[in-house]
Amino acid sequence: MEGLTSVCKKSFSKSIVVKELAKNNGKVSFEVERGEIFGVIGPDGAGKTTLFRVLTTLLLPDSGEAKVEGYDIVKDYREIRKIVGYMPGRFSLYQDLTVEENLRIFATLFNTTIEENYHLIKDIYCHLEPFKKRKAGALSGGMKQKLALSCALIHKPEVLFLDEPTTGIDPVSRKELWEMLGRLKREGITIVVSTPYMDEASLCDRIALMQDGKFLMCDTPRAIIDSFDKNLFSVKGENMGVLLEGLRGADGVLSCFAFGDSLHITTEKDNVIFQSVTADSLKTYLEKTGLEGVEVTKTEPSVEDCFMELLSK
Amino acid sequence: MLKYLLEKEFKQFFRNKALPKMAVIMPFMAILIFPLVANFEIKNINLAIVDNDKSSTSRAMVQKIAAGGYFSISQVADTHNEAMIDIELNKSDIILEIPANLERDIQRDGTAKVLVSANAVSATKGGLGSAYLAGIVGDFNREINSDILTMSELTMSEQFTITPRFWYNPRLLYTYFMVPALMVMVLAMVCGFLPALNIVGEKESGTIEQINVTPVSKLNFILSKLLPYWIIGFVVLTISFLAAWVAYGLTPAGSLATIYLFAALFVLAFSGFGLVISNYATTLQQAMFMMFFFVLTFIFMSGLYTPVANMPQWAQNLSIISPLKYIIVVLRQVYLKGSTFSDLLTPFWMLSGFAILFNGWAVLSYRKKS
Amino acid sequence: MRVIEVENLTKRFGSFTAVDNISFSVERGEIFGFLGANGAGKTTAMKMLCGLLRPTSGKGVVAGFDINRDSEKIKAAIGYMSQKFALYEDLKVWENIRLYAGIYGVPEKEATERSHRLLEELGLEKERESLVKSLPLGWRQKLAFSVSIFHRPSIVFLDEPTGGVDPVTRRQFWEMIYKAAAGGITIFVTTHYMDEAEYCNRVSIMVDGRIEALDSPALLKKEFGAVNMDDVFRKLARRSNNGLL
Amino acid sequence: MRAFRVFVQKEFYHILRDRWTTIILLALPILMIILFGFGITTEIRNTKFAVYDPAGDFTTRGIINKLESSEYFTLERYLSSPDQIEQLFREGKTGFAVVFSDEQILLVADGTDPNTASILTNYATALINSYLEESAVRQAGGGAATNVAGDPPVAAATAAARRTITPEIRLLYNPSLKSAYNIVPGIMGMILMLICAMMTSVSIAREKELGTMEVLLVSPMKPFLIILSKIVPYFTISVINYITILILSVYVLKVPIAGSLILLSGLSLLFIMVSLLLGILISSLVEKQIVALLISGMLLMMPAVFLSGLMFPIESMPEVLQWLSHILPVKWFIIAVRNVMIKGLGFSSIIKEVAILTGMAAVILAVSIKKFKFRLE
Repeated sequence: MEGLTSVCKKSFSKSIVVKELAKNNGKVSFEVERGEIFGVIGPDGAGKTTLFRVLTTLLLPDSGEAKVEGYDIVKDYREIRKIVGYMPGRFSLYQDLTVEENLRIFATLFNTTIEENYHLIKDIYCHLEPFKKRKAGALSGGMKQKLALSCALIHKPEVLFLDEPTTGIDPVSRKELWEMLGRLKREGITIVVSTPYMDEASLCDRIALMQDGKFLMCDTPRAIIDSFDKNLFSVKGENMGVLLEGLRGADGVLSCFAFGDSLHITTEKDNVIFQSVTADSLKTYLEKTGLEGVEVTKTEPSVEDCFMELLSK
Repeated sequence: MLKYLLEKEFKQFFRNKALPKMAVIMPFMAILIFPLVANFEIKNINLAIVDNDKSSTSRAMVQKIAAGGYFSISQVADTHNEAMIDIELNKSDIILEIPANLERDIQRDGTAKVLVSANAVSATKGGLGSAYLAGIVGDFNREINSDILTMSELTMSEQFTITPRFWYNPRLLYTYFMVPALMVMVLAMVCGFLPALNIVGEKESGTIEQINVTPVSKLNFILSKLLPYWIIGFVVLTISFLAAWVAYGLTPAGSLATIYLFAALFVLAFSGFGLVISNYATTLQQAMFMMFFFVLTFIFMSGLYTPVANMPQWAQNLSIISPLKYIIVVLRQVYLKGSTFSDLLTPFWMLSGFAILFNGWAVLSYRKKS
Repeated sequence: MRVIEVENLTKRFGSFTAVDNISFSVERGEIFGFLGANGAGKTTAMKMLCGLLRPTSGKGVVAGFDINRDSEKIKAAIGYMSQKFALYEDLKVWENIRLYAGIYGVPEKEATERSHRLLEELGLEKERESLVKSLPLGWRQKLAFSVSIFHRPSIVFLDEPTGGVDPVTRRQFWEMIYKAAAGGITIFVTTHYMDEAEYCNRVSIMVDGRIEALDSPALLKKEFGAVNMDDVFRKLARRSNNGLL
Repeated sequence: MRAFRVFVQKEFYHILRDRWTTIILLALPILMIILFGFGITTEIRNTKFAVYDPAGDFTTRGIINKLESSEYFTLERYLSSPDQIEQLFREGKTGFAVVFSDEQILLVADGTDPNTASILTNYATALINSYLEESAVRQAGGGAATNVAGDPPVAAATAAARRTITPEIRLLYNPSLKSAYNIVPGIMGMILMLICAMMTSVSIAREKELGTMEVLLVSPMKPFLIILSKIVPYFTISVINYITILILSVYVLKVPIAGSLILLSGLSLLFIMVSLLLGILISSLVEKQIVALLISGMLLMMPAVFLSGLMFPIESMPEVLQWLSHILPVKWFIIAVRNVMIKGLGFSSIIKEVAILTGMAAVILAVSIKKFKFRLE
């Protein structure tokens, strides 16, 4: 019976519909499908947290309207708060309560118990199991963030808002978290998440790049990468520092940023100098300007490359 | 090094909305409002009269009592119970019941009784009120016997006129008593508690770790917290002197230097005490409560309101632990009686003892390494 | 010339061993990455090196001073910056610079001169008078880093300096790190960004309080047959016994 | 409502885990009863006095013995000259000095403490007067009295015609004139308000400051229940303190409960509610703990101590302050407790106070509901 009623209730497929939502000189319009992972990325101060607070009915918008699961964020805020899960950027716990007590409090806050939804947070919470009786205040930074995550995910909301959930968490645990988000997605939960990690952004179904309260772009990672209108080369050499300076000086090179063990440089697609724009033609050019032992390969842009390209405009 | 830390503390102090206002408001509130409120003077006691005699003697007696200035006739009732209702509703404080044919009894057998029932919930009011009333009745007796009193008996009571004379405060102004003590209270708050709250605030918000990581020494850190408040404390003290002079025309009889010396010693001791609390408290709430607890004890053991001599013996012995007691004695003695340094040796040694005790304890209990 | 030398350094909190007998050394001017999962003991180890925490056992020399005996002297010779707090938010930008310059004993005249130049370099002259609170996170971190090396320390400890910072600012931050290292300042940095691990000359990875791997990123990748540092990190994770990874 | 129960439990943890605060919260009434009960006594006891008596005749010696024998005064020393008084007062040990001259008895008191000075001189004058009264009657009564140097014998007839009205004094509600009677209601008011108003406002403000409130708001739990769960522990602590105060006043201060205990308890519960609501109101106006502490400390506690008649009689305050004290709930509560507990009166005597307190509760509730922010604005 439960299955049936939930189907007909959710006849429409859009979980979140936002029209001209404005708050302190930012304005956005977008829609999020049910069961979609919608990523919001952007520099600090772009308005990500404000957007989250408006959608979770914590702040009133200046103008425009938005509906979460069909409920209006201003009028039906009580309904929304029953079906929404929210993890703020600075999710503070009760420092003087133990790890387990914190979890139980948040479980009861969302009308559930630890046992009932334990399977949802098992992968992350297992790291905290050995410290169950320890006070939250005595945990290390990353551990606190993991506990906060477990507290936010201990219930099964219809829509989940996560504001930079993985800051300060080690790479392996971050991976586990995103696997958990994938499971939640398969159970039909809509997830809106903001993150500074570009590798995580590329795991989202769609990404919105936000700056100064507006969306520069809002599309699937694939579409964003395809829209990259520059040539991208990865350059390796012994002395990265010298190479970086050299490349920045080279004409035709639009931008040059370090990317792990290599440097990514961008050149105009139809640049006159590099008619046959290939890796080795670039390599010979560089060697002429005195940079030996340089290895140049053409590479596929990542979301991070697109992000930096869009921001530098 | 210390210079830069001090700069930071002062800037943060004036940028914080609440603190500067509090540091200025407190002395004025204490000096100007408090003395108006805090006095035990008993005046205009409400007297209910039940005159069953209605004779010339009874009317004369009521006249004399009303003229005394202490009492204002709040009610003239017919029966005792009627008057009692007013007592219950706190409309009147004392009932004077004059029995029927009082005048006839006096003429015939020379004695008569009047019934005084005083509401003694407030002991001072009940006690003093009835004592004043008895005094006036005593005078009235002398008046009605004036025709037949012998010369010697008259001279006997006339012979000895008892006149009280009050030194240092002839008009018994309560403000003279309270104001010097209040200055100390304000000093204690500004130099004792504000620095401690500041440190605990940094501890709770975690910004204290920023300093722990730098080569700032323990001593410099504590000094950077104390010095600003000492300076502000003495500015506030000087403002209080001016306020007392302007508002009440109260100027210290003794030398100002002595006051400042003892104030410095007291500030040293009390800020040490604040530091000890800041080392033990981990949250602001805790610090606030510990301070409230100890301040209350110090105030009531210091004779701020009523003299220590009034207290039972065990309380008096306990009162040596209150640094406030010694500085209040100093302030009052120097301010009002003009006592000099030599008269105040005990408070001097006690305050120095406190300074060493508290500051030593503060430094020992300050754990920089977590 | 070694600026940091550590021999079987250990720290126990009751029965829990946060740092279990680690030994390593760092050369002058090196960018030394100090990686590890949450709760692996990174921050505890770093606190011991900075003189913030007294070791349970083991020896260590930082900037020529012994970490057990003269931790106060170490503090004068190093810089420190952490993600949570590095600057006083209720002080203006120049006030923070002036404070830390003063604390680390940079003479006043020199401090004012260099602070002007620093603000120009960072492009923060306009923000000179604004409170640090009003600066975006990225700018705050760049300013904090410059302040932490203002007194030209021989070593600077950076605890997750770029946590939550956007990609562009993060790279600008690392360019500043490169410049500082080139200037002879040894960089001791912890991070969770695996691409940043690649920028370090050498990287140590801690698991359950022990250093399980210590080498240059390139050699580590060869040793673990990994494409990038992310892979190295994950392969090491399998060694963790109490599921800490 | 399982969530409510767990939240109440959480609030209890917050308090009980903070050992220092709990100890102080429960020890406060004991401390205040002792301090106020014994610290503030206007009863004069064994105050030292000095005497300058050049003549040293029978009467002056009689007066001195009369003073010495009373439990108020103890003779400290004889002075060789009046200027020694200056030094005595400087050291601040002696209360007053009696200076006899042929015509006058001079009571020199240290005016710095006006209250004590006036009480001392009043008691001393009363004692000396009664001594003179007695010696006059004794002389008038019969020739046998030793002849006072230089005074003619008094004629016997005056005794018969001497008319006296003697006042018979009855002290209602507090026959032994113990100052504690007046203090207990005051302490009760202050402690209950301190615990309820200050603690509630601080603990809610703390939740805002730490950021946990943001998560609590975005949850199915009604914000009102969150606030309610905060009240329960402080309500319990206040009830415990209420009982401690009663026990201490009856057994330690020996202040019996004259009126009905049920009425008194009902009254106190009403006042606890008013204070808790006040705490909620403050917390909804404030974002930071320190501000909540300052407001409840400065605006509630200080006036309560001074304007509520706890230590100083309200009547002797200037008019404007008496008006000001009308807005303080604690003032009405103290009057009501005095009527019920000390005077032993019934409900009829406190109708006005109860009405005012209930009115205040309603107003504060209305305002705090209107002011309650269920968003982060």
